[in-house]
Amino acid sequence: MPDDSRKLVTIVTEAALEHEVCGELEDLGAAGYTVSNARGKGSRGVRDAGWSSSSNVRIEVICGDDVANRIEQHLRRKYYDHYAMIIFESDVRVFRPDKFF
Amino acid sequence: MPDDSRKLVTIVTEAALEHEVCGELEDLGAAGYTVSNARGKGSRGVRDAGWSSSSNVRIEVICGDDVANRIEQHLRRKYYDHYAMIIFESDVRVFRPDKFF
Amino acid sequence: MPDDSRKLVTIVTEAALEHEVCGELEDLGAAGYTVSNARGKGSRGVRDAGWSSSSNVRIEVICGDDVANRIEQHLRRKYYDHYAMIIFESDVRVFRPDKFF
Amino acid sequence: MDPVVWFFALGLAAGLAKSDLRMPPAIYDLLSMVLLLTIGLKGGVELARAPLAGLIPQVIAVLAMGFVLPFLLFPAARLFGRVSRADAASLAAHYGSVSVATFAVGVAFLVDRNVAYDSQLPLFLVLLEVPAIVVGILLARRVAAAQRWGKLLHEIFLGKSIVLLVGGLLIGWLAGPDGISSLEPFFFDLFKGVLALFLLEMGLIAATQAKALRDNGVFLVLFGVLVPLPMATIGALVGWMIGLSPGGTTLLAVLAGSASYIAAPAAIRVAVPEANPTLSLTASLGVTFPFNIFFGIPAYFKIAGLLHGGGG
Amino acid sequence: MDPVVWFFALGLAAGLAKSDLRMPPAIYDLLSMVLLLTIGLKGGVELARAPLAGLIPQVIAVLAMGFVLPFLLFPAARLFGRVSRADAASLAAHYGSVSVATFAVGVAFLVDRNVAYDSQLPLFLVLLEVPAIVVGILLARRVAAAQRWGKLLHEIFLGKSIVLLVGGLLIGWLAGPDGISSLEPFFFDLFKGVLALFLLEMGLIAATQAKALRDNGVFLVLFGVLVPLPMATIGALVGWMIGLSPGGTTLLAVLAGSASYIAAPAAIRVAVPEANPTLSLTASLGVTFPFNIFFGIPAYFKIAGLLHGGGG
Amino acid sequence: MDPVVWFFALGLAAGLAKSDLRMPPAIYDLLSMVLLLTIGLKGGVELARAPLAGLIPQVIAVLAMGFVLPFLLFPAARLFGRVSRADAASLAAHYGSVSVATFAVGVAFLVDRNVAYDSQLPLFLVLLEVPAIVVGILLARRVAAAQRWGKLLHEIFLGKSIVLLVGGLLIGWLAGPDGISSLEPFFFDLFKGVLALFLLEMGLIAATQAKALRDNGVFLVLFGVLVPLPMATIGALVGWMIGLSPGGTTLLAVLAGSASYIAAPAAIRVAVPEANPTLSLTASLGVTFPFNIFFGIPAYFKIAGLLHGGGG
Ligand SMILES: Nc1ncnc2c1ncn2[C@@H]1O[C@H](COP(=O)(O)O)[C@@H](O)[C@H]1O
Ligand SMILES: Nc1ncnc2c1ncn2[C@@H]1O[C@H](COP(=O)(O)O)[C@@H](O)[C@H]1O
Ligand SMILES: Nc1ncnc2c1ncn2[C@@H]1O[C@H](COP(=O)(O)O)[C@@H](O)[C@H]1O
Ligand code: NA
Ligand code: NA
Ligand code: NA
Repeated sequence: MPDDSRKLVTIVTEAALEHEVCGELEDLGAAGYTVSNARGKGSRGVRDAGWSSSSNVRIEVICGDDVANRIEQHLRRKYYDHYAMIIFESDVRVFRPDKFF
Repeated sequence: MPDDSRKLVTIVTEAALEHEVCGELEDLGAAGYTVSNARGKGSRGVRDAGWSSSSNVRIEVICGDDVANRIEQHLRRKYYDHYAMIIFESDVRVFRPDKFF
Repeated sequence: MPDDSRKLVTIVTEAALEHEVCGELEDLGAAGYTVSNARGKGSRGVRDAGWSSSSNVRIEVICGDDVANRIEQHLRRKYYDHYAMIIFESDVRVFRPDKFF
Repeated sequence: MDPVVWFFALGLAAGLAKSDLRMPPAIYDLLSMVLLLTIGLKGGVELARAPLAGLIPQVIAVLAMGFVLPFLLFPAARLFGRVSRADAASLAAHYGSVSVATFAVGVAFLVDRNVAYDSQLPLFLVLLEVPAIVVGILLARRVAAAQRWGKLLHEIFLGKSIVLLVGGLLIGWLAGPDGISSLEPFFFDLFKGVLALFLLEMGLIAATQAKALRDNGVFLVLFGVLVPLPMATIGALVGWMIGLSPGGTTLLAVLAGSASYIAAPAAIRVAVPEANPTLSLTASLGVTFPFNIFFGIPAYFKIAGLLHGGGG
Repeated sequence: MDPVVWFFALGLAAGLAKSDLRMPPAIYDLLSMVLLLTIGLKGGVELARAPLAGLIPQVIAVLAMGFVLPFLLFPAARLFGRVSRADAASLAAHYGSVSVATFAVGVAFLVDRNVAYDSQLPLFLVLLEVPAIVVGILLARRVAAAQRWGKLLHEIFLGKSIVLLVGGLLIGWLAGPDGISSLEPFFFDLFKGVLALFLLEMGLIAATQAKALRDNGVFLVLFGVLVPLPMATIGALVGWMIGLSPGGTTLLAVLAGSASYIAAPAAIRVAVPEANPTLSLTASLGVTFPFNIFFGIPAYFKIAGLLHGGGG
Repeated sequence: MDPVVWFFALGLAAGLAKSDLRMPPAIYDLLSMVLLLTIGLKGGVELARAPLAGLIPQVIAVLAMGFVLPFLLFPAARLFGRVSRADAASLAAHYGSVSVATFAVGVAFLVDRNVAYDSQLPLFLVLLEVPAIVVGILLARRVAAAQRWGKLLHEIFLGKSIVLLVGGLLIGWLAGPDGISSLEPFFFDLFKGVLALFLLEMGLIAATQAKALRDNGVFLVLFGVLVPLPMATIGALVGWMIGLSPGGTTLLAVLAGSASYIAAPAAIRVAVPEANPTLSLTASLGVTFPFNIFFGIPAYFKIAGLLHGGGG
């Protein structure tokens, strides 16, 4: 069944961007998203949940290939240079495919 | 090595269902599960962690194909119509395969 | 494009080990990691977030095959016998591959 | 106007203006735990001080009221709002049950005016929480799904709010006024401050209901504003008939006129999944709660005064 | 030395020694909410007690100071530290704006010495929070990106700290001294304890800046230590000129000499992304904050005393 | 019975009845931080009030007791419970170390009865936390893994509880009775209320140990109930010999008779991974803690009274 396969795009970034990024995800065509709090370490150093402005969020979007591409292009262009952010993508199978574009 | 591949079933749903769903996962044959708090937006609107009864949980189960199917069938039948819930599945490789059915 | 594919290694283990494990991940060559709080159930019983010392953390590392193998070997040898821990691995596609070894 | 209700207004305004002000869920939990324990402890201490002879008939009358109210609310919602059977049953459960936060504001209102109230009121709060939920579920499904009742009742009776209220009542009653004195700085002196923070969060939550309010239009506002007064009047009459003081009569009216937004939503969500949870919650939290704390409570106080032959 | 500042030292020491002591983010949020509300309520009550005739000219003077300070700070950072335009603008925004925690320690300092301060100071705290941030952004980008200003100002003005301070001011002012009395045990009596816990966490956070401090070397320390005194002196002069009491003059000096570590970092991060956030935060939180609470506040108190013709 | 212990009973009952009552981890952290700081501050203030000449010999005696107790506990667990070497060592570490919550209930018990206690007791609490853990680790592995000792001791000594206790002691001692007075409303007046909430959560946690208790059968209950009394008697004797007051003797008995459930589990988990963590935690938290707060403390008070020649 090829029509129930989607992309899972996961974004780990600064908590301060949650509101902005989630709004943009919708504009780019995502039917929904899931957010959880996270902390971590990367090229921009330790980001620890001790203080909200220095912690991370982990945002997941399930969507089709097109939307996934658009999201990745947009985030990369807008945020990658100046913000702590990683994006990765994997293949998932969904149930009730009509819920996801 | 085919015998270390399993399914990772991820369920995002209303926090109020955590207890009930987790119990059912075990009944359906899952050897374990992992839960974390989440918030998000989907077809049933914004679900934000500000107030526990309106937030989400993210439940992950690693299991074999059979159990994965049973879980998905069951949850879809019982909850999809009336509750905020998404389910997606991906392929993972586990270590210590004897821990997962 | 084969060069943007990486492994996503996910570790669910006792919260008390977070500090130690994360330090070891770096020593083993991971360029970063992401941690979030979790609770769950497995072969070592219920681990619930009610009390921090009995809850779990969920650690994600994106890395190349070699580092993934090293991480898995190390954790399995050091922790599997005496600690609540699971490890699973999946394939992901990353953007800005230079950030991940 | 009691300053604590301004905190609700502040939260509401901040939420509507899309401020980034947010209270962590853990703090909400702490504040509600402390409020529930405080109300319970206060009631328990009072019960210990003046053990009540005629409590049994009062308990029966209050329980009866709790079972009867949803039967009035259900047809009202059906006819008036033309909502589905499930939604009407859900509204009946929410409005038949009670709101602890409204009760707490009522207590603060009386304390500010040095009006005493009968010590059994916290007990009545507990008694009124459950019956309407049970009746609401029955109205929705006509006793179907009987196999799940055990689990459901367990969830309702052992829900956080009842456990803390009853626990507080028992501890207060066992310890008595002297035993409790070292707990007073925490549970009693801080009461208004804790309530203020709690109402701030309630305002923030109510603001999130605004969209649903716009979508579901006039019905919710009318229902949320028009239902409390008759309900509260019934509560006041019952209070007056069972011999409560003017303060106690006011609080029983407050209980009858308030709508649950914790116990009822949780139970109805599980037991009547086809009911739209936004509908009841928006009416209860977005309309009736602010209506009661700003206008209802002073009105119910007046009604109680009239019944007791004073001018309010 | 006021014992609350020892809590900062304790947190700093624990953090530097890599203790596992950590305060959950939810608790940090609770403590900062309570502090902001307390400062607002206190100011509002005082304003209600003695409504001020000549407030308008004072407000203008304070706002003017808020707009001017960053124009002094920006070239200082450019010349002195040779940092990029964006980083200098960011430092100007942080140091031109104010720190609520430093203000709270200043209040505690005065209360301990029974020194009164003018009731409008919490209002000035609010007024001084925003202008420097706006000027800093302008300095960084020369009015570019005008399309985002609406969103940005919304974020700054409806940020948590301004909402709670202004909300507290309004509620305190509406309720007045009598109305607020039942809130005093929570908001006023616990003030020092809440501040102590908050400073403990501030110490833990400051310790996490240690690495950045080592990396960025001497500049940050010098900037963070040398800038507050001249800024605070300007604040004290303005306070003295607009007729504040010695206590009020001290607090306006504290405001001018303090650096923002909440509102400014959040706004600058979004509006001037090319500025290195670690630089400004480390200077503000890791250097200037401890400098102020240990040495700055007593010094500014002396300065205010000298201006007012006393010996301090 | 002190009403605070009823809160433990309430939590235990709610947990066993599978109520959905739960305290967020952040709140647990806040409460335990406040308790630890309060105990430290109280001790520090007292030390400042009456600096002690003969403290050194007392410290030596208490430390010696801390090192000796686990050597009695280890063979007892081995012979009596036939548990593995690692498990016996773990039990020795848990029971040789101390429980802050039990100590706090003991303090509340004395305060209720207006019994004074020596100011150095909080210091002894700190002193007794570590030695048994070190001995327990040695008993488990015979000095192996020497390379990890540095890290381990760092973790134990800089663990949250010791940092907060010692920090509180120092701040209280530096500030003295006058300096601390503005912190009293928060740290001292709220003490019993904070303790009550904390015990509620302890009850909920203890309830989660019930399954382990059923599985591991009789041994845990017997060990958890029979061990405290002889240990506490040793503590009382030491207290009496080093010249403590009856109140101080009681508290040293409480310390000796109590079992750690925070510092020891964390350290042993890392240092002796092959020990079953459920075993020690269930005994300590599920059996000994409730035993001590309900029965142990009054008994140890009696013992102290007998030693001091009174009737208790
Ligand atoms: N290799 C990695 N694996 C998992 N998470 C990572 C990795 N690198 C970075 N992250 C996460 O992404 C955040 C931002 O990364 P960076 O922009 O590299 O600082 C970090 O704080 C981590 O939470
Ligand atoms: N496309 C999506 N991608 C990621 N998460 C989603 C998506 N759609 C829904 N969710 C999550 O699943 C929850 C329930 O979805 P729904 O039933 O569509 O309201 C939402 O609150 C989100 O957290
Ligand atoms: N089959 C599973 N699926 C998802 N998570 C699991 C599974 N088994 C174990 N876990 C998680 O891993 C933790 C440790 O597992 P264990 O060592 O089996 O007790 C548990 O507390 C769960 O959070
Ligand atoms: Na009602
Ligand atoms: Na400033
Ligand atoms: Na002991």
